[in-house]
Amino acid sequence: GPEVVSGPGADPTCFAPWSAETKFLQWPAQEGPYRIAVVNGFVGNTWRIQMIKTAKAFAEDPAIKDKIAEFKVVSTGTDAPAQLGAIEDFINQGFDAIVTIAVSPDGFDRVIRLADRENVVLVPFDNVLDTDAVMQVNEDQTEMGRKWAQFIIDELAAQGKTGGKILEVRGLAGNSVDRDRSAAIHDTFAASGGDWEIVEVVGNWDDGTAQKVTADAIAVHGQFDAVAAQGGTTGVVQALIDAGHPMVPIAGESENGFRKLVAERSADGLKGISIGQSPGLVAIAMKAAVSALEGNVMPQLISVPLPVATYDQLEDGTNYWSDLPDNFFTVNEFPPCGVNISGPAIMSQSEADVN
Amino acid sequence: MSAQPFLQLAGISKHFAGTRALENVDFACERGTIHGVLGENGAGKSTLIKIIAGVLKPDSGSMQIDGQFVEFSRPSEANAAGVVCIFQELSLVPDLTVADNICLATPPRRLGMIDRRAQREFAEAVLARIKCEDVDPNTLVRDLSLSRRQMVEIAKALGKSPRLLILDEATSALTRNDVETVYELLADLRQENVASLFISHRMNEVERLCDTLSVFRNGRHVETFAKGSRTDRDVVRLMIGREVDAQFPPKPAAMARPPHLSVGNLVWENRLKGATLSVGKGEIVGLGGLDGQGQKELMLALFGVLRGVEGRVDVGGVGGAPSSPATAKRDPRRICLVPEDRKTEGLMLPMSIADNLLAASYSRVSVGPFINPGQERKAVDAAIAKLQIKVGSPQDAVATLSGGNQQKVVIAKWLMTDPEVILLNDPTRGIDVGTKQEIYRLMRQLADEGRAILFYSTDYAELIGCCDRVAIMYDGAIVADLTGADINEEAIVGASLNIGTRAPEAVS
Amino acid sequence: MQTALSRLRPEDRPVFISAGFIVVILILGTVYTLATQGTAPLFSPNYLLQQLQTGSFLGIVAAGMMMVILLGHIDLSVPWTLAAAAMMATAVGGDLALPTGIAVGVAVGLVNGLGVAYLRIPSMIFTLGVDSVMRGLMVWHTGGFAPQDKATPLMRMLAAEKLFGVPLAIFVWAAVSLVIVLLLTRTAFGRSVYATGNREAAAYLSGIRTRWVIVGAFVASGVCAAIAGILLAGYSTKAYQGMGNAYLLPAIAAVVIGGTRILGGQGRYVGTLVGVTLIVLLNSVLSIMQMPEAGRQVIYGSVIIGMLLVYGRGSRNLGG
Amino acid sequence: MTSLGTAMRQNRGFYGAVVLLAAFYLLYNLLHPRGFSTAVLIQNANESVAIVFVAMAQTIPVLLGGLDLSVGAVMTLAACIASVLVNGSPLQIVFGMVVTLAAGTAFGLCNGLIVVYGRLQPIIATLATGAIAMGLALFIRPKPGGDIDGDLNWALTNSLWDFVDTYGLFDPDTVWFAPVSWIPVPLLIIVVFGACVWLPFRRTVIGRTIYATGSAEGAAYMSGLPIDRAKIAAFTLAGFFAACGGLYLAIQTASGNADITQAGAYTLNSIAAVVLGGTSLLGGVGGAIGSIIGALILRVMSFYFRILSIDPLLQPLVEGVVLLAAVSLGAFRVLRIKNRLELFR
Ligand SMILES: Nc1ncnc2c1ncn2[C@@H]1O[C@H](COP(=O)(O)OP(=O)(O)OP(=O)(O)O)[C@@H](O)[C@H]1O
Ligand SMILES: Nc1ncnc2c1ncn2[C@@H]1O[C@H](COP(=O)(O)OP(=O)(O)OP(=O)(O)O)[C@@H](O)[C@H]1O
Ligand SMILES: [Mg+2]
Ligand SMILES: [Mg+2]
Repeated sequence: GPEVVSGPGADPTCFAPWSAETKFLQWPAQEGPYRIAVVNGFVGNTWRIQMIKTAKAFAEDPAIKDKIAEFKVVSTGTDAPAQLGAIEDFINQGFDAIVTIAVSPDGFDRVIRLADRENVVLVPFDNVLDTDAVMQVNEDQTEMGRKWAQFIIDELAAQGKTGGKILEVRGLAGNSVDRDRSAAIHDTFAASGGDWEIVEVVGNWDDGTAQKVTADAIAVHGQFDAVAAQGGTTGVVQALIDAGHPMVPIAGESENGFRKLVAERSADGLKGISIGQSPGLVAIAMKAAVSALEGNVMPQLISVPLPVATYDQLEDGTNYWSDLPDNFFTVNEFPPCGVNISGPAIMSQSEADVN
Repeated sequence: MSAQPFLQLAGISKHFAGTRALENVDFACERGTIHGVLGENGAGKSTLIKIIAGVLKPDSGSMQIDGQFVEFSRPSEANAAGVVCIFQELSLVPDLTVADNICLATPPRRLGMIDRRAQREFAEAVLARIKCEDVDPNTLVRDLSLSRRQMVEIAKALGKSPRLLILDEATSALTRNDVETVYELLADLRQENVASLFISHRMNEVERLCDTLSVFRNGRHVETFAKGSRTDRDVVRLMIGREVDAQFPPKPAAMARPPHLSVGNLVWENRLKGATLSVGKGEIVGLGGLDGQGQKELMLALFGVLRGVEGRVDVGGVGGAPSSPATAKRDPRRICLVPEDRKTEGLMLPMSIADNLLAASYSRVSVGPFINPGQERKAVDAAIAKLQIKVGSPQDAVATLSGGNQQKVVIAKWLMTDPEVILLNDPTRGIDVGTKQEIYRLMRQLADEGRAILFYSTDYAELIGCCDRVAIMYDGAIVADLTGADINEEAIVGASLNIGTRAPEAVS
Repeated sequence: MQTALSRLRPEDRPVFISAGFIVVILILGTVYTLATQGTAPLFSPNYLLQQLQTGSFLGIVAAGMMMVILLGHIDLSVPWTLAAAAMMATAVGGDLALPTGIAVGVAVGLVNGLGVAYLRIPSMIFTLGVDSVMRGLMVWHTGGFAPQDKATPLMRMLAAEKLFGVPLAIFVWAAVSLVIVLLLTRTAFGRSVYATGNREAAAYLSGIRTRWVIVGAFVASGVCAAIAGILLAGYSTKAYQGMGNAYLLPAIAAVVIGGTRILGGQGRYVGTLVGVTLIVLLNSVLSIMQMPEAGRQVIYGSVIIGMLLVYGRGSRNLGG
Repeated sequence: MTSLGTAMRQNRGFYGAVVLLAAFYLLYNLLHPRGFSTAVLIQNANESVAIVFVAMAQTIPVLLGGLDLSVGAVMTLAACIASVLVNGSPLQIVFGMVVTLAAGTAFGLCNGLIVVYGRLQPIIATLATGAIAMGLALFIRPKPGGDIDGDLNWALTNSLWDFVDTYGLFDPDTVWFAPVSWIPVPLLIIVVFGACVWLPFRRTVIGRTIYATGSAEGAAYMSGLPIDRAKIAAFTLAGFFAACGGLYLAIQTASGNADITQAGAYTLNSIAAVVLGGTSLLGGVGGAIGSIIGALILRVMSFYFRILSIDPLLQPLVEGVVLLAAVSLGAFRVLRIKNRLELFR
């Protein structure tokens, strides 16, 4: 297993430690090239598909290609034993690093123990584990919630409002990401001292559900002063438009469709902030795994900067693409890390494949 | 013997939604007797025994067994009191083995678990008692023929050591040999002082077997009398409440008829082995023989149910066996089949009488793609009237009809399609004398209208009384074709056992 | 109350009881909104029409599902049939969008029907397999072909626009309902569905082409799922993976709450309509009350059980 | 010989499944770099326990001719309960396990009571109670977590050697222990439950009543069998097995997670496993051992993605097609049937 060492870690612009308290870990250096596996859970939404494509593309990236001897991706569905089993199987097969999106923030004790025994680097990202025994890669969900809420507070303040009715469209119930983001939103509003009423609806991070619950909320509550949506943001905006609701400040995810709508309607008042959990995280996790295998000192928790875009920063062809589908996630690349696979690049790559 | 009858019912009444199945019935049954129960379809016989056996609860009235008042709320309680019943609808579990079925409710146990060895031995013993050694206790009941199943059912009842044994038409599908065995068995039981209640529509069986007869009509107990104290004619009159004349309608004079349906060398799996047969228009051809000699398969083959049938089939000039019942029933063949088991193959029990009647002839009441409600109603009413089906409303579920009326619904359903070839697979099984007569008359009438009728029956009297010709099947082939005066019991039985003098005509 | 209930004909009971329950839900919801915000929007035509609009997707899915349930079968492939129809429709786009979507529904229905009717694999398991095949196809499609996902203007219009103040989607639902009702009550096919659902052997021996009937019902279900998918894509302005996930269990629940026997053979379409409305309003009111997921699940389950218990159906079926 | 032949014919589905599993698993081990090793066996067994239990749970209502759509939810509920209770002193741990199993069993009992006395179709009654079970699970575990005893986690997810070693029962390297020390504990759990609960149960009157009821309810009633008790017992036992699955899941993951999608997937997979194992959805034919085989087949199919190089975006398609193909294997029966009436059984 890794040793806890003192910092600083390798390549701090890319592998930024989460906070000052973050531990640093070091694995014994191993000879490359390495065998790396990605164990995904659920597949069946665009984010995951984009993530898998990014992983495949990044494995072919010249910067890392020579360091990888074998690369496998499996998706196990939302079945915890199957995911744990796949990880263990790859450990048994002698893989050197395993990158994973955990289906549950708990329950990895056994595979962590096995991985440590075999000196396998296990790197959860996106849905991370409630443990500090493994190296993990993620964006700061609390920070995201805080930024969303602050943006709304600021925008409303610019309109001269210090209170009002906010619609919060939440994600999947029971998920820690949903919990962290929502808590941060509530805390930030509370901290601002204004007179806020927050109406919560559950949108499951899914456009259709989010659209329906937003429409319902409007029908029942009339008008909102702003909207904070964790996901399915395109659907949320569509519901506003369909209901003839005035365009109000909105905080949301990084779907292309949302950015398109904000770009189109920000002049009407749809002042939006778009921050997203990027499918490109997988590339950073892979890069971190390789770096750890090379024996570098790594932060236990790697914080990937939030890709923020506000309505005044949107630029067609740069951070959103009006000619591309709504569903894909705009932020994919992380230049400080040498991860330069943009969303459209992935799309065009496969279009070329299909020709 | 104690002075009291073993079973005594007083003032039993039972109503179903809309029908009065039993009305203030008093009834008694003595130890050491075989007691026959007679009555038309729907007279309430089955309802009576269901009450005795704890399947149904009477609305009012009391029941005593051995002088004790009893109230059974489920069949197991009746079994515990020594009342064992073989129901009209078989009560075997098809996916369990014969041995499992025979010991179903109270198997021999060791350490709380079923002792399969003891169970098997027990089953073998009981089966041996009814001369069914050929039935392997390890086969699934599903794989047995109907007649074997009925024997297993009897074995199962026997295994419960009954003090009162009830047989509700339990011999309707049995072969002649088995019937004899059952007679002997009942006689033995009588020796052992067991009371038996025997329900059958076959008068001769009842005559031969029973000591006492009770007649039911319209839910009432009409009369109980000792065997021999009434003539057949009287008994029938008691049952249907009117005089009946000749049982069978007169046959027309024999004449040569060109074959309308003709079958040559029909082969299917190992059940049909070169059957050859023809039926002319206006002719009723009986199909006889022991049970399970391929009669059912022959009909199914003609109706397009079997796959991989080889041989020549010709129906009104159209060659080849139809590929499905849907093809069979339509022009140009127009074949219909009244199947063996009306409850599973003939009817959709929970659906209404009207829906069942229409099931084969939607196109006849449709205008364009749509069913016309007016035509629909008219057709249904006509069918009900034609066969005099006793119904409350055509919208009632067909399950609420008695067995005989259910059978009429099946026949009426097919008559609505105006068939030219009518295949009847034992259509009078479990049907009372009155209704039987109606069916015989109807068959003759249909034949006179120029239809070709093939009529399988397990009852020799029917074959003799109804048919212009009788073909006897043995081991998948027709071994005899009897006409005119040759149609007699002796010839039929001889040919059925294939001990007849004739060489099979089939293979020519 | 008890006597009034028992005076209803058994097949009418589910309809009246569900309808009564709908009113109860609306009243409870209104009590809540009055208490919290002092308004009673739930009885406003605006709110009700909107519920029917979003309910129409579920309603159309349930209509198809009912055909299959009447046969004693079930169609678990609805989620990805719906998504696949929508995704293929938007991927093809233009005038061909609608026909493409419907064709997907027909194709899936045919595969389901052939598997169930000809191979005689239990529908519970075959349609489950088909669902995962469809999901696999759509993952592959999205990953490999960079498909366009934008709803065409026609799809958009059908789902979101209004005619005389009534959303067009409701008209589509009504049209589908009309077709299904006619089919079930006035055609040989519909009667055959009931007959086959009651006892397939007897139906077959009555010369009904039961295999075609089964195939037909599955095609109907596939087409209904496809229509719902097309509408939903129009409503959301785009198609996306997983858009059908929320429709399977509610559709089954709606059909059953509406009084259709899950084993087949019995059921009326009005019941399904009422069942759908009930489920839609229940979900909406729970969402308005900001009921946490845990409570929602419990209420949802209790309502289904409670309703069925009140119907008092399912008397012991002997001689089965 | 004839009786063996009869048994083979009567259980064609089951033997077919055994052969299929053997073939799949052998090939997997041949292809795996560390095939036929204890480590691989342990991993495979661990991954299979939960689905095996849920499949066993599903079997019993299916034998009755019903379906239990709540098994996945009951498993989840049990896992959530276990994640709260299974920790502390050994006594507390045992107490937690007992409560977990009792809760699942009680939930199954409720299912049975509702089905029997409410006279509801099992499939729809359990669809609803499944939602209730999920709701309860969410109340107990609004978010994933829990602290299940770590030793227990390690001991029950490894070989007997590790089990003995973890609890220091005796020297795990003693000579007499060597021949069995490699056996994975999860495998042992499956075998023990199959042999000590299911097989005896099957031989009881209640067990047989379940078969009889599934095959012909009317006949079973007329024969005086205790149908109501059998139905209640069937759902209760289903609840028990589902709870066993949940308990193991909780121990295996050392936590509980009220995941609705996972619960749904387990329910559907349990039905697939039951069918693959040769149990008829019409009831009356089959058994839980077959379902164990069926569940293992489902699992083994997914193992292949880890050793073969299949495009990750094609994997779901391959998975679906293989599942469809596997369940279609039974259809060969249909092609052999010469009397079309037999199709309608
Ligand atoms: N479950 C039921 N529901 C409604 N009516 C019934 C039911 N069972 C029987 N009946 C009616 O009760 C009457 C008596 O039926 P029963 O079955 O006892 O007649 P049966 O004498 O046995 O006739 P068969 O000789 O045809 O068997 C019939 O009119 C029948 O329609
Ligand atoms: N009832 C059935 N169930 C499943 N598969 C069947 C069935 N009948 C036929 N098949 C299969 O369908 C194909 C056509 O067979 P077959 O010739 O028996 O159909 P058919 O009876 O001619 O159809 P139709 O009734 O429309 O004429 C064959 O592959 C056969 O194995
Ligand atoms: Mg009777
Ligand atoms: Mg053909």
